Amino acid sequence: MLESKQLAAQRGAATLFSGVDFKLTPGDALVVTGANGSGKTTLLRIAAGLSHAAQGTLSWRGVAVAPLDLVLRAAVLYIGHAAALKDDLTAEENLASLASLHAGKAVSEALRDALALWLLDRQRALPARALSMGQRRRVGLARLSLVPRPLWILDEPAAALDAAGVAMLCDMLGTHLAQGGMAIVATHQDIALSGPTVRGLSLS
Amino acid sequence: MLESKQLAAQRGAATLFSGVDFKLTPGDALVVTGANGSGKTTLLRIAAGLSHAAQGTLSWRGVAVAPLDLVLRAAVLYIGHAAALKDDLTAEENLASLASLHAGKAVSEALRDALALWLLDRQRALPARALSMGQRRRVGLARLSLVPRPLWILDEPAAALDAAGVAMLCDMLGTHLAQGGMAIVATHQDIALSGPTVRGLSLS
Amino acid sequence: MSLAEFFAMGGYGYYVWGAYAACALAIAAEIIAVRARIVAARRDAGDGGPAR
Amino acid sequence: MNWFRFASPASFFPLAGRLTPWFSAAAAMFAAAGLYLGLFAAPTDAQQGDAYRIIFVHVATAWMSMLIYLVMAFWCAVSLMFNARLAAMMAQALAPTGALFTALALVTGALWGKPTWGTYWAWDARMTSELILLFLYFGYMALRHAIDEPRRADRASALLALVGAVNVPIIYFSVKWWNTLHQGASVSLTSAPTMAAVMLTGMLLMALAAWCYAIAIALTRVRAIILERERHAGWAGEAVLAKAAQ
Amino acid sequence: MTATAAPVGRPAAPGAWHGAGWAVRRDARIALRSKAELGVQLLFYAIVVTLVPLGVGPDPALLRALGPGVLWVAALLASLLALPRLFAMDFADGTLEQMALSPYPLPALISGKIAAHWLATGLPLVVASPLLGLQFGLGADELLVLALGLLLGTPTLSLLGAVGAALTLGLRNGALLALLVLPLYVPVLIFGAGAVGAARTGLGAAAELSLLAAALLAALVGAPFAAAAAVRIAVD
Amino acid sequence: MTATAAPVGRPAAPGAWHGAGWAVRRDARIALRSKAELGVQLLFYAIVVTLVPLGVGPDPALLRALGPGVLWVAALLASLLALPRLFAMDFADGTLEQMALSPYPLPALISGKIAAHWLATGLPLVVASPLLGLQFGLGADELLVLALGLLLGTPTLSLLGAVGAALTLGLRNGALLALLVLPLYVPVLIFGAGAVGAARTGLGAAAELSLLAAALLAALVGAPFAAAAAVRIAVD
Ligand code: HEM
Ligand SMILES: Nc1ncnc2c1ncn2[C@@H]1O[C@H](COP(=O)(O)OP(=O)(O)OP(=O)(O)O)[C@@H](O)[C@H]1O
Ligand SMILES: Nc1ncnc2c1ncn2[C@@H]1O[C@H](COP(=O)(O)OP(=O)(O)OP(=O)(O)O)[C@@H](O)[C@H]1O
Ligand SMILES: [Mg+2]
Ligand SMILES: [Mg+2]
Repeated sequence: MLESKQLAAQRGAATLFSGVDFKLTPGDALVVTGANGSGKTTLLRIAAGLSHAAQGTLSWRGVAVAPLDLVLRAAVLYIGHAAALKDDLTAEENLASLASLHAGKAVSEALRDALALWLLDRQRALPARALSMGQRRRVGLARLSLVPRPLWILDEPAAALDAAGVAMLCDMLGTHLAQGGMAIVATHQDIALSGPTVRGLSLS
Repeated sequence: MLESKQLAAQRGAATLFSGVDFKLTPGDALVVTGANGSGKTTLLRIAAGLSHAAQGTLSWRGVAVAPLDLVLRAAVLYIGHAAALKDDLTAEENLASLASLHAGKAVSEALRDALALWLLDRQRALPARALSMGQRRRVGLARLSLVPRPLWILDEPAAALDAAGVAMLCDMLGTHLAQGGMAIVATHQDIALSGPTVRGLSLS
Repeated sequence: MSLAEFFAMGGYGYYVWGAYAACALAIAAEIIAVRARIVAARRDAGDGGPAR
Repeated sequence: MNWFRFASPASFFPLAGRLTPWFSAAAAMFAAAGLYLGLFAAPTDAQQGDAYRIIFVHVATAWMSMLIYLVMAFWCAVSLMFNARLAAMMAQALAPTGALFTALALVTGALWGKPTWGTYWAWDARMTSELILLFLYFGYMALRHAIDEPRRADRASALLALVGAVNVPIIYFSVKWWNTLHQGASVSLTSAPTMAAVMLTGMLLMALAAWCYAIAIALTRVRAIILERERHAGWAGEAVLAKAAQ
Repeated sequence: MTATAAPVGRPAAPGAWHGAGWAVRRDARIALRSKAELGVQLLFYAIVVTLVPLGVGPDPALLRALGPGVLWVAALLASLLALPRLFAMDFADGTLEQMALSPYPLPALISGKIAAHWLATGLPLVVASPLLGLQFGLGADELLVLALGLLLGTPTLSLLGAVGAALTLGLRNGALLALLVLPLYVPVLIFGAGAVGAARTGLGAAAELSLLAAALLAALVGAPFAAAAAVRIAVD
Repeated sequence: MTATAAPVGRPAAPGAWHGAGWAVRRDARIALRSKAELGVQLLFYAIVVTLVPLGVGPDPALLRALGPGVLWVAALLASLLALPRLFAMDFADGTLEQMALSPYPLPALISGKIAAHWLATGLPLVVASPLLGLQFGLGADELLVLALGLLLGTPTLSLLGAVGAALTLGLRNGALLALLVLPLYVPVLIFGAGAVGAARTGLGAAAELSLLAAALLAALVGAPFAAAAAVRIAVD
């Protein structure tokens, strides 16, 4: 469904990568690895339609898509380094706001379930400024179950998570893929995501 | 040298931890683990003298120290979640500025060596806003070799680092301990730091 | 002095009684607000306190 | 007797409860006497007619507005120096009453100004500094309100109150200077008639009433604050239950 | 049939109004976290107004001449003080890229943000302006014109400010462009203050008010798109 | 011997001057990189000052009477506009906690930051003021007193403002900062505007200027410590 042809990215005078081809069909996951600064984040932002590629094309369901194309925006859930949390809002308000930005008004039971899933029941009414690093990330990830999108693009989702959190994440990814979803994940940690449809892409 | 007695921390109505005792003598490391939100960051900030403990005392070389005590400030290097980088300054300027805040004017060769050690030679003149996540962290960690301090307090230093970066970090920690330094490290990842003098502290 | 004269305050009744009324009202409002606050605090402490 | 015992909120709570009725009663008595003197006993003024009777509330509120700020700053200093929670709570409890008296001084002054000066508001030195004092009170309360963590709010607002207290005399002096520079708002407050003994007594009684009232209301409010903040400390619930059992 | 008008497979963009509503709710909730915040905003205006007699002296005639200008400057200041919150923080914490990625039209989301900015900074002044104008001794009809002018003008300040703020986010020369946007404030301020002056002299303020309305319309149409374009460049 | 004066085992605090110098260098360098915000502040000042003649009409006597007050009120507000930037970003990115942890005395570091802030925001106003004063028809000696007054007064504004900025760290509100700070600015405004007024009437401004200098001295001594205490509270 998502297919890239000969993607290249340039920053300043340096070419970060070039000739990147990948193809994701339902149930596929692409795990992007590489050293710090090798261009993982850059690639993911191009795939999400946020950034322009220096070269190459991206297509969704066989149709070429430009950055910020509505088709892509309706298909992608991108969770990057920045959590998009507002310090003054509570964890629940933050989650509700972010979820409804992508998927219309969120039902309050669904919100609670999502928070409970990520073990944030007791932090529901805390302002985000009081949350710990991992808890902030958990609020961001709780969107995964609230925003139905075929393609997840996750940039280092396991950062700051404890072991239980990483397990939870793998679980959700597994379910998503099993249901015919797709995912692109950049990571430094080995996350236990395996199966015939998981492919690796290593940027040098 | 650093000793805590019955430390407790409170946030809002919740007691995060209580009765935390530890003692670090030269060559010792304390690896703090625990689930997200269990209070690792809080404990490290208390140990660094940034936050007040709800209860308990902290002493350095047998003398009780209050938060922000000069004795402690002269002995501790604290690197937390926030990197203290200025987006508009280059990697080198950032490092020079941060290092000289704690250890007087930095020699420019030493700066280059430190950057090279963390594989940032080519990013030296890049403004920090252009750096990748891991590169930002590397700039922060490059202080380790520029600011001579007996006690390192590192909050998730391995976050965002690639495998080579984590190895480098372990290396530096090992050398520091071998030279009679001390360290308190909070981490979710297993970092290969072992030896008779490495103790674990698990917050629940 | 008649009652009417007293209330007229030599033609300055509006200002004089206005000033006194403002003080009386403000103080009454403060007393009521503080009463309500301590009643609420009592209730919460009674409910929420681990002493129960 | 160890007075420091009462520096802990837990032991101050019942003491404050016992003191409050006495101060309330004193406030009512002084107010009754003061009002009698002010509204009935004092003769009509030759120049101002009966309008001057506003003085009995105006001066009391104006005095209290400044006095409470000083007391508040004192408690703030104590709370910063000795890290005393109760002192911070006292300051917190005094601020709304101080702001109220300041507002009342402005309102009663304005109501006095209309018949005597022909305008509700003029940029007179005292009125202007009183207005700035009101802003200082509001700043203190707004800062407290904006910080969630009570201990941080204690310390930050205490610092603000101290900075403000250092500035109050400077502001007062500068505003006075400004006023003379601009030849004043055509009228000066000091032109008030030399006071008859009965007037003076009435004013003093009203001021005493305001004192006692301020103490009583602040003690009550501080008890509410203690309960709100120590709700999880165990003794608070006990205190409430003990009270209910009486 | 309208359904075939959209190319096959292209989802229709969800409602612009919903998007704007989302942004208004979110930002207004942050700005007005507690009721006290509204009070603080009003006090802010009261203090700014109090400073003027302390600077220029208490002469009522002078103050009356200055009054409208002072209130307009207060509006400008409040608007500028809140501008960093408009985009810079959303940019830093990743909200802006999430907005760009959402299926709602970006100009709609941005319009919502601007509306919230105005609700938090402009509207309180409009509401308080008759009271504040009294401190300057303005008459009833002047007060009315003042409030009307502020009602028409302050949204324009928010809209123009938003363009400037968005430009500074991402463009290499954004700072310069933003400085070019600022002078656009001047005509708004002149017409706004001029309207009250016209009312005072009995000339009638219809001309100035219609100019303010025209400026508002132009800004309403143009600014959200300009700001959205700048935001898209910033998140690239 | 001086060495024994320090208790055994307690390191002597390294030089306060070095600390201040560190902060000045760092902040000045950052300010020079992103010049936009400096422009905004100066432009605001210019707009406010230009607006008044447009609002009150061209009567030279009136303008001359208003000039000092308007210029000073504008300077106050412009200073306020720049305050949120003094600490907020350093607080958000962790610089402030590193400063609190450094062996340099925190008040010295803070003084350095305030100095850099004044250089970037106060000094341009001082330099621009004679030019803007001309718009009000001020004479040469008045312009001199105006510039001198601003030279003595704007650092005081920065110092007092720093306390307010540190106290409101992490709190959303720009209006709250104004509410805390503007009342403290009143004496500076009165003496500053008064000085120019006195120069106009030929009385000589020596008294007002010395009062401004005294206020500056007092603020220099007190404000860095108060601001440092507030920063310590914020990083806790
Ligand atoms: C908003 C308006 C006013 C404010 C804020 C105000 C403020 C004050 C303050 C703060 C004081 C106590 C000062 C001291 O004891 O040194 C005071 C006292 C006094 N005020 Fe006012 N005032 C206002 C209007 C007026 C008016 C209109 C009058 C009458 C013409 C007036 C007459 C007095 C008198 C006679 C005293 C007592 C002076 C003394 O005992 O020293 N005030 N006022
Ligand atoms: N103007 C520029 N000139 C040269 N190089 C640049 C410029 N801007 C960015 N870069 C480089 O582009 C790369 C961006 O990489 P990116 O953020 O995609 O890395 P990443 O693989 O996500 O790294 P990490 O693991 O650290 O998150 C970095 O190496 C950065 O130094
Ligand atoms: N006002 C408050 N009321 C209740 N709980 C609070 C309050 N403020 C902070 N907390 C809690 O205190 C804890 C702070 O934990 P801390 O940041 O030390 O965790 P951590 O162990 O470092 O976690 P992480 O692994 O996610 O970094 C969090 O659980 C947070 O929810
Ligand atoms: Mg990355
Ligand atoms: Mg942590």
